[in-house]
Amino acid sequence: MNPQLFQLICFYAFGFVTVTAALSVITLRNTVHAVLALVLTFFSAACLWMLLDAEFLALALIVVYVGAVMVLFLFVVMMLDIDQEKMREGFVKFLPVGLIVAAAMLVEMLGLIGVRAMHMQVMGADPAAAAGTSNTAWLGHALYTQYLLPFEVAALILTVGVVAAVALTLRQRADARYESASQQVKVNPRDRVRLVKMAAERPVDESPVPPQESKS
Amino acid sequence: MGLSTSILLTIALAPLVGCVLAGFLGKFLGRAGSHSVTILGVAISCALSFYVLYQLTLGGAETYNQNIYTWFQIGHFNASVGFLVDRLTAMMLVVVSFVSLLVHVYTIGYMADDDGYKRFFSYISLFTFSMFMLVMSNNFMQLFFGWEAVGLVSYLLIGFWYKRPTAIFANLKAFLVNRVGDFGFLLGIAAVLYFLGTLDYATAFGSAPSLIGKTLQITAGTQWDAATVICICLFIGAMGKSAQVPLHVWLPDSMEGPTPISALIHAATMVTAGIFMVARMSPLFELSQSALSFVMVIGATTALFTGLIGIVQNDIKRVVAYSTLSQLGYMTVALGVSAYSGAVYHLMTHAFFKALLFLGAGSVIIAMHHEQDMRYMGGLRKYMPITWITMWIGSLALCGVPFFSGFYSKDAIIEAVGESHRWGSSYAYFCVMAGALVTGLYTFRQMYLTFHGKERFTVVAHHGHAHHDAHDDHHDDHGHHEPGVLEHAPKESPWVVTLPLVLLAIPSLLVGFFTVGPMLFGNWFGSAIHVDEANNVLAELGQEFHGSLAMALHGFTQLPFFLVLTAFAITTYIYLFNPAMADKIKSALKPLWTVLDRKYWVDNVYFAVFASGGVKLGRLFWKAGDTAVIDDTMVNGSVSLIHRIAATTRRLQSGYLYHYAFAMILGLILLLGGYWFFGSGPIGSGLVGQ
Amino acid sequence: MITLSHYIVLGAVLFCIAVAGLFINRKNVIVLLMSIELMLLAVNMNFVAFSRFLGDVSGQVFVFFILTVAAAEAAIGLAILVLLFRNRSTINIADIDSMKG
Amino acid sequence: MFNHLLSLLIWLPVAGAIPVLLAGSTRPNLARWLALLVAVLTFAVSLFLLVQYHPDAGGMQLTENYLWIASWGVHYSLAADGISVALILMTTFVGILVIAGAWEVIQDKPHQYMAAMLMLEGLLIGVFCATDALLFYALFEAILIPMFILIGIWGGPRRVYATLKFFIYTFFGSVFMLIALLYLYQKAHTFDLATLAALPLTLQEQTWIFFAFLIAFAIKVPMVPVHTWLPDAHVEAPTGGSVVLAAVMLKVGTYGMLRFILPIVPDAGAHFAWLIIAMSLIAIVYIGYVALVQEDMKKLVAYSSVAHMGFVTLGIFIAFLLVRESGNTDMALLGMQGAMVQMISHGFVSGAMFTCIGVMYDRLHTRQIKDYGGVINVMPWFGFFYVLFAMANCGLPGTSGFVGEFMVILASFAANPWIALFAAFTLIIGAAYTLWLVKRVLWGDITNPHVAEMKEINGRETFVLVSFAAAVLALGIWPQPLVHLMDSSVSQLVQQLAIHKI
Repeated sequence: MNPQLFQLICFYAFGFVTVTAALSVITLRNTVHAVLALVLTFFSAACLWMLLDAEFLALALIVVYVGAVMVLFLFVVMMLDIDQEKMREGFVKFLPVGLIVAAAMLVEMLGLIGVRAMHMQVMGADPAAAAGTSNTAWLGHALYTQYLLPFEVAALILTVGVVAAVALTLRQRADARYESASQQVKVNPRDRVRLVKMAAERPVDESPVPPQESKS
Repeated sequence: MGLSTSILLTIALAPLVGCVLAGFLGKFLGRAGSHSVTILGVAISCALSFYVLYQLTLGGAETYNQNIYTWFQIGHFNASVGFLVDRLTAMMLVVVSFVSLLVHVYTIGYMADDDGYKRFFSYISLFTFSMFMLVMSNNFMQLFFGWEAVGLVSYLLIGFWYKRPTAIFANLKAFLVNRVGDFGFLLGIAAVLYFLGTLDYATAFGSAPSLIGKTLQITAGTQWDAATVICICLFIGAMGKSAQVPLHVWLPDSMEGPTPISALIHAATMVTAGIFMVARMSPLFELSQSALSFVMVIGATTALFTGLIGIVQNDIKRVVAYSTLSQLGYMTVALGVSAYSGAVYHLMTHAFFKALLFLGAGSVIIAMHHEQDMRYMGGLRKYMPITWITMWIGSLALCGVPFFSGFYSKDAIIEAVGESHRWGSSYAYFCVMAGALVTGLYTFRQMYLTFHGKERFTVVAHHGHAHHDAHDDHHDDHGHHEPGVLEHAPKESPWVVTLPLVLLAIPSLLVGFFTVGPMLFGNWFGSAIHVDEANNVLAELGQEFHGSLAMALHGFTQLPFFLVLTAFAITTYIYLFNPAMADKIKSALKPLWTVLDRKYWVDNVYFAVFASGGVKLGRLFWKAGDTAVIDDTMVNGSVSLIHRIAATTRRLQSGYLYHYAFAMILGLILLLGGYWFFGSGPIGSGLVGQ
Repeated sequence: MITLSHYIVLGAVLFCIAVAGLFINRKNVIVLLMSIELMLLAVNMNFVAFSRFLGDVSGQVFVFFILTVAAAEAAIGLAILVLLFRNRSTINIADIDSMKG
Repeated sequence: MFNHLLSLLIWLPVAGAIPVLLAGSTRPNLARWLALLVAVLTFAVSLFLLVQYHPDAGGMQLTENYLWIASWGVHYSLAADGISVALILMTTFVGILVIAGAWEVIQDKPHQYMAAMLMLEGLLIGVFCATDALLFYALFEAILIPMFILIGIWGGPRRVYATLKFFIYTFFGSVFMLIALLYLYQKAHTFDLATLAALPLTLQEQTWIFFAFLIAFAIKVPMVPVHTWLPDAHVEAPTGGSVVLAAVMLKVGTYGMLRFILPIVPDAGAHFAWLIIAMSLIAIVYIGYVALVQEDMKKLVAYSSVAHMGFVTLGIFIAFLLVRESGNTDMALLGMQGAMVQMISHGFVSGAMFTCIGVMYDRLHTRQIKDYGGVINVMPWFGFFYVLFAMANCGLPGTSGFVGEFMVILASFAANPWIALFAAFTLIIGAAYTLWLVKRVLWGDITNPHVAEMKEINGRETFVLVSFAAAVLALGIWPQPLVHLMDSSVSQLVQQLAIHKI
């Protein structure tokens, strides 16, 4: 089989899966199912990227998105008690608008980007291979030389994202009980125990008067 | 020996010092101290004025014309404060200081029980100072200063009894009407500066002939003669100050002020400032026949028509006030026929006899416990002989009976008008002639009603009510005391009141006889008054002048004397022998009487048009212009417009995420569509070339 | 054989699906967030394709960064979502309008 | 000290405000005395101007010049000519009286009031001697802040509306000025006023710049029809705020015209002189009528301020007509000097009028004319001052109010008799509204029982009023010293009018 034809078949296959999964994402009634459809979308998109010899990014997509982000989504969806039906309100009502807008946009985009012109652009040799390295090395070289500073900034952004996410969700519950070791250590006995000196008690000299019994 | 600056400064400043002392230190000086210090100040001025007059007439002193200090100096334009003292000024100085001195003395009696005693003395001294500044000035700027300053004092004095609503209305009215005159006057001064380049009298008059042929473009295509514009503008000022029709309305109302003031300011001195000013400006006025005609017509109208109103007045002071208006009209007519010396001469004699009449009226008012209505008087002759006699002297002088001072001045004016050939002079001649009859009518009517006939008041013995208590709020007396009912019998006023009467009666009687020759016909004023040869009617009269005795005797054969005689006969018959007749005539001539009693409705029209109209216009401007258009529409309107726009656009900010998303996507679609339609082909086509 | 336009069209289709998703799921924030992830995927698809077809590494570098930012964004977005749910007991967009002008 | 006299004058009150603030509300008397001390010191220092400034030499003197913002070439440059000196002296003089006038009247946070007043004084002095356009602009805007505070905190019941109106109105105007300045900077690459004055500009450019400046300054003056902020601001402002506003702040507008419109856009100025003259005449006549019917004393005096400021603008632009059309420099000088004298005089007269109203307000707590009547019965000395200032307000000769109006009317006759006719109308309408006010407030019998309880002015109020009266009378009786002080500067201004820049 012609490898190019095979690639094309693969492209169509994965493309079909991607589009179908994407459509399911936005139409599925159950949010958990939608998230799973999104996972599928990403997975097939990663396959498409493989076809473009972008192995590193394809794997990164799977690791980062499918492995981390989507799990996070699932986590949240399952954690929050969401009234699924209520969330669907207006779905039918806005469907035509959504379709029209999407269609209009698609037509415009296709018109604009000049599909026919790009049709002439045939995939050449893999640039990484041409440079004599693997895709990962090729990308890594660019990242650690030319794009070093943006790379560091990206790291910083991630850190900030983590900190922010934690800071946002962290809460001190008023009814939670804590143990403070330092306070326990610092306790002064005088604060806790009060020695009261009391004068010796003198018994009160009042003998209870027996109640007068009524004589009948 | 000439005139020294220090003498003139002393004349001007002595009353000012008196004013300041009495006004600010009145508390320490006390009543006696206040009147002493002001009288001393005016007495010094008076003595020095006589000295100045003596120096200028007999002492051979030259005319004094010097600047005292520079008021301001801008470019080539210099405004100074200075004195010009020639015979005209000297005469005015003497008249002002003499009458003022007598009024000061008279006031001691008249205002004896008034709370504002010290204040009053301070005011009249301030007035004297202002009047001196006016007559002694050597430039237009200072003239204007004096002009307005006397207006201010007049304002303060008319409103002296500030609790009276009528008084404070009258003083506002007086000031505003005067301001209308000053409005013209100021424009006149501006025109003088524009055409002659200076405000100094001597320089301006020296270059006055250069005005001939100059014009001022008023509107496109309308050229006015420069001299006419200047003179009419200046004369409008005189019309305000000297209460000429149509700006006469303030003078009768000014009688709300205390009587000494009516005598000093509103009869003898301030109101004649306009006459003095025109006489002073004679070199300018001589350049414009039209302006002089205007002056003459205005004066003649005033002389006759205001006199007519005097006939129907019942308030003793108002009769004198209307007579003042009429006499001022005479002076103005004289100015209009270029008989400036005649006008000024009448000014002088009038100052004496009119002050006398006013002070006499004041004396009557004191005796009548501040009752001013003549209908409740009568027969006062036997109670107050001195007032009676002096008033008669004044009245005869006013009517122009030969030998009295008024005769010489008035007759000269009438004759001069007769001689004049200026446009409108026949109208003026008719007016002044008829005015002579009218003068007789109101004067004799007043005298009869006041001093003769039977008493129309009753004396009610009043127990335990001290005189000065009633006096304390005497200005309210009109309100709550019954007209014609007196608590005490009228009695002659004290010597401080009668002395000035006597001292004024003497010049009223004699001054004309002794001075008419030189002052009227002898070119006594010299260079102070300038008359063109062609206009000089007095010179023509002077050719027939053979001494004052002859003039007086000749006067007995003239029409004015017969007119006065007729008036005397009519009034004698009506008021002495047939008092019921007056009412009959009144009802017979009801329409005419109404016209006169309503003063030709001039006051009503002015009030409706200028006062109410002004307020209505102001309210319109304020509510429609400022509030509605500017504030509500433009200022707050733009604010509320922004409010409205914001209220509309804030709806776009629904707060719903999907609305924002929708907007973004819509924007994206539009952007893409825009690229598609307007851009230069698909983006991808760029790739083909590679 | 595969051309550039294949990938570009695929990207466009994905993007439009995401847009439609935004519209028809007005209430569910989670689906909205997922739609945004889809959009990012569409963009990434273009980047990778261009990078491969033009032989330029920058496109792939960019995708790398986008992945980074998207991960951070998803984390923070979900954190906010949790916080929102905790405070208002709903993730219904229609109930969240405190920014209303 | 003399090298930095102007800086000293600006910063002395501004810095002096700090210890006054620090005195705090717990020691109000200390704050008052400190403020008075600073004000008196400032006045004393300003007197040195008379020694240091040589009126005969003319031109800008006492110059100071430091680079301020290097990247834009903005300089902290100060200088004074005769007009500035006169205005500064007036400012420092009024400054003392305002502080003294507020003594016991301001009970709420007096230290802040005094400090704001001192700040305002310093900034105003700065405006009057700035020779860098951007410095001028900064100070021009800065004076809004203390005034905003003064009205906003110590003002009347509608103070929020009044402050907003005042602030936005004036701010709106100055935005246009800023645009014009930026344009000029584009052309000249400097903000130095002398350089800008020499900058050649086409008539079209000049027209745009002229109107930009005009909007800014006309609002400040204020000229009809952008005057409506003034009555509201005055009515709500505390007495001291009103005094400074009327006496000094309005002069900033006309001063700006002298410093910006005259030298920078003389041709456009001459071209549109008729517009300003028409606006001034409308101010005199129309506002006169509006003032006539006011029911609030402060509003009445505020409107009369607008009318009187009309004479200042009239005098300035009459000079344009006279120089450009008839070449009558002498008369132009007269008109310009008249405008200058009117500026100073109006400072004293309106300040005094507002002080008088404040004195009455302190006793009766109302400004409605109908609540008064017969005040003279209980306050004769106050009545004396009130009548004096009222007379000055309606331009009685012998008071300062007369001098400027007299000069302007004389000059305007030379330009066109009709202008003089309308201008002279103020004699009537000015007297009408002022004296009608006096009639209703001062004269008459007491009708309101509260009036009967009014107390005669105390020593402090007497001091303030006597000071104002002295200034008003001195200027009226002998204006020559003031005229001489400004003469050479005014001559230079008039000479500049003749220079065509196209």
